[in-house]
Amino acid sequence: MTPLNNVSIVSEQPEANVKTKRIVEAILFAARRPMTAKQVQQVFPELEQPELPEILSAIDSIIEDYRFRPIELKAVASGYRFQVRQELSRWVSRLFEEKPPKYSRALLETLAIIAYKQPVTRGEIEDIRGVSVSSSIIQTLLEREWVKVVAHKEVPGRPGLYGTTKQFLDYFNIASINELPTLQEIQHLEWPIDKMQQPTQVTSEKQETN
Amino acid sequence: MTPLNNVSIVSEQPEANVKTKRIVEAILFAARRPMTAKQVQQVFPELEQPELPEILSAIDSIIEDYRFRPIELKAVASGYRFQVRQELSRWVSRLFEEKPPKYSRALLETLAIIAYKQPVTRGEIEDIRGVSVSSSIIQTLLEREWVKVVAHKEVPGRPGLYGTTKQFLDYFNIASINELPTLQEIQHLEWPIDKMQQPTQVTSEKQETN
Amino acid sequence: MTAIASIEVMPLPFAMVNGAPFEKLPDDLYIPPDALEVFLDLFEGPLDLLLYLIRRQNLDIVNIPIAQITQQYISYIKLMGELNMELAAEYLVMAALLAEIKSRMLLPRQIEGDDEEEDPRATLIRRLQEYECIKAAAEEIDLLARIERDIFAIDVDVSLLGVDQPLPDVQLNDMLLALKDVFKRVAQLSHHQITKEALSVRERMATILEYLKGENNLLFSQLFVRKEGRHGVVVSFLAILELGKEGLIEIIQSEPCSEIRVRAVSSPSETQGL
Repeated sequence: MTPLNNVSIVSEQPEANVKTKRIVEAILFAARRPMTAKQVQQVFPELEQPELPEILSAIDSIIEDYRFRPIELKAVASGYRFQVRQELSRWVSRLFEEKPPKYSRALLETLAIIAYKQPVTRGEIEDIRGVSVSSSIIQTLLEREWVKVVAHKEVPGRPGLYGTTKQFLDYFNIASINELPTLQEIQHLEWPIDKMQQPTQVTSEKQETN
Repeated sequence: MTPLNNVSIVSEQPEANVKTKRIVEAILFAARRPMTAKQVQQVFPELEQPELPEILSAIDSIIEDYRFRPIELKAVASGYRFQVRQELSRWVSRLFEEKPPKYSRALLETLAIIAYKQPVTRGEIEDIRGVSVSSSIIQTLLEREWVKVVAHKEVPGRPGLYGTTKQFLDYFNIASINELPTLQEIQHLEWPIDKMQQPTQVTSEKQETN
Repeated sequence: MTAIASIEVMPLPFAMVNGAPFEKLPDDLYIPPDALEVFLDLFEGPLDLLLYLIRRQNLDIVNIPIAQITQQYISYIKLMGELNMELAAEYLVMAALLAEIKSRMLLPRQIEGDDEEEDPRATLIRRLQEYECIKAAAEEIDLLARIERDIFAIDVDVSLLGVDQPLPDVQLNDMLLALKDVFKRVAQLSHHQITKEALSVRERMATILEYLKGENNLLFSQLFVRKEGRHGVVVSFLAILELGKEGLIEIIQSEPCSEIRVRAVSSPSETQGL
């Protein structure tokens, strides 16, 4: 269907059978959660299951078909899901009475620490933020299934070590934690080195002893 | 607007603007219920609302676009709705053959609070739980027809007040909310032994692989 | 603009900073004096407050003038104290740490080899840097496109496929136990109180609100069901009183001895006016 599948000629993926593609598309539309290629494959009756490469090729072809439509088939952490394109959210959000939840800075900072420093204990989170972390923040993050206890630290009290989940990545529309900007990137963004060269800085140090 | 507006003299319907059509399609995909053309129109901000004929023309054009796809935009009694085509039901039905999913602890807590504190707003539920309640929980309870919005509280934002329904009573086989144990009685309940071993439900976690 | 407002509204004398009277909050930090929690909420803790002070003056974090920043920090938390804010212990601990660092800097340096422990300033700077980095990361996360706000799921109907989607089964007991857990949590949060009204009243409240939904108003007497007997009347009556107390309904009597009417606080017909 899409003529520009040069890629598929080179790659080993077999061109998906038209019927397979139709079924894959229907499954992805009907599922209310992201589906991996393997999960899609397993929806087919056992004797009719296409090979994984064929499923993947069908998925590629569907992604291509929807390239210019207002919805897209997107790969997030736990699989592929159809979703409305971001640029249309302004209109679509008006469908729903409820305002999307807002998250407090305290919650987002806690989440950021877990995302970047995982696995991390609550005590370590508190050290970094310099304040205690309220139980309701941890509870909210656990309940939203954005974080989970991945292990326990072998120190007295065996505190839980928190890590992020696939649901966290799904919710923030990314496929892997690597898609987050690195702390180095953030740091450089925030720490212009040339600050050091500003002459005003020098004077400030002299007041030290007053 | 659209160059071929002459056509509309013949067909009565103005050719839908490309942007309008994109928005209409996005709305119909995101809505969780059938939408009439008028309802679709009203999702647009007041000053940007296309005329009804333009919406209808967009809908026609979308129906046409999906003619060969495994889903269709169909007019049902209460409006237009995207559906998986009938002939694919054999495959899609297998999606739902898995054992029934489980509700989260958060959902059960929310339901219980609505039963005991009705009429109650979402904010009040959150105050009691000490944790925010996600929209999807409320949505699930509404869809299940266990709770409904009985009125709106006259405070800023006019939040909905939730109460339980007759279906709720029927499901739990009680004639009235009165038959629920009192809060004092609840204090003495114990989790059955087999539930103790799996304190938190690990739903959706099984699909982790791949 | 806000600065002017702040001078007018603020009744309290402010702290002294660097010997100068501290008469107004910085422009970008105006909060009404009584919104105490808001003030504390502005800062996520002592590190955040310190960072703010450093950034506001464009100071080089790697080389913070400890004495100056300590004074400002302490004047800020003094201000919080004057505003009767319950100061979190963390703020005071930081004040103590800053004071300690400051005093050490004033003391003559000890002989070299004795200097094994880390410069407390370096530790503080590292913490500040790490915190600022996390703060920025949190902002980045907040900007990511997310479900419910920027990304919307699609919903394609399958109900006509003749597919039975099994729904989760719930045991009444599971629900009650979940509620018990809520109370256990609540009990730990000390001052939260859950009133224990008769359930039937709460249910009746919901029912009455629903009756009133489509109606402009109803006769008081219409809200009672004869066959429910005395108990039913009491329940309805209590429910009406409770609804009135919570401001959810209005009880109207246009003239003495006329029939009492009840209506939802704002009937839909009124609010929908274009």
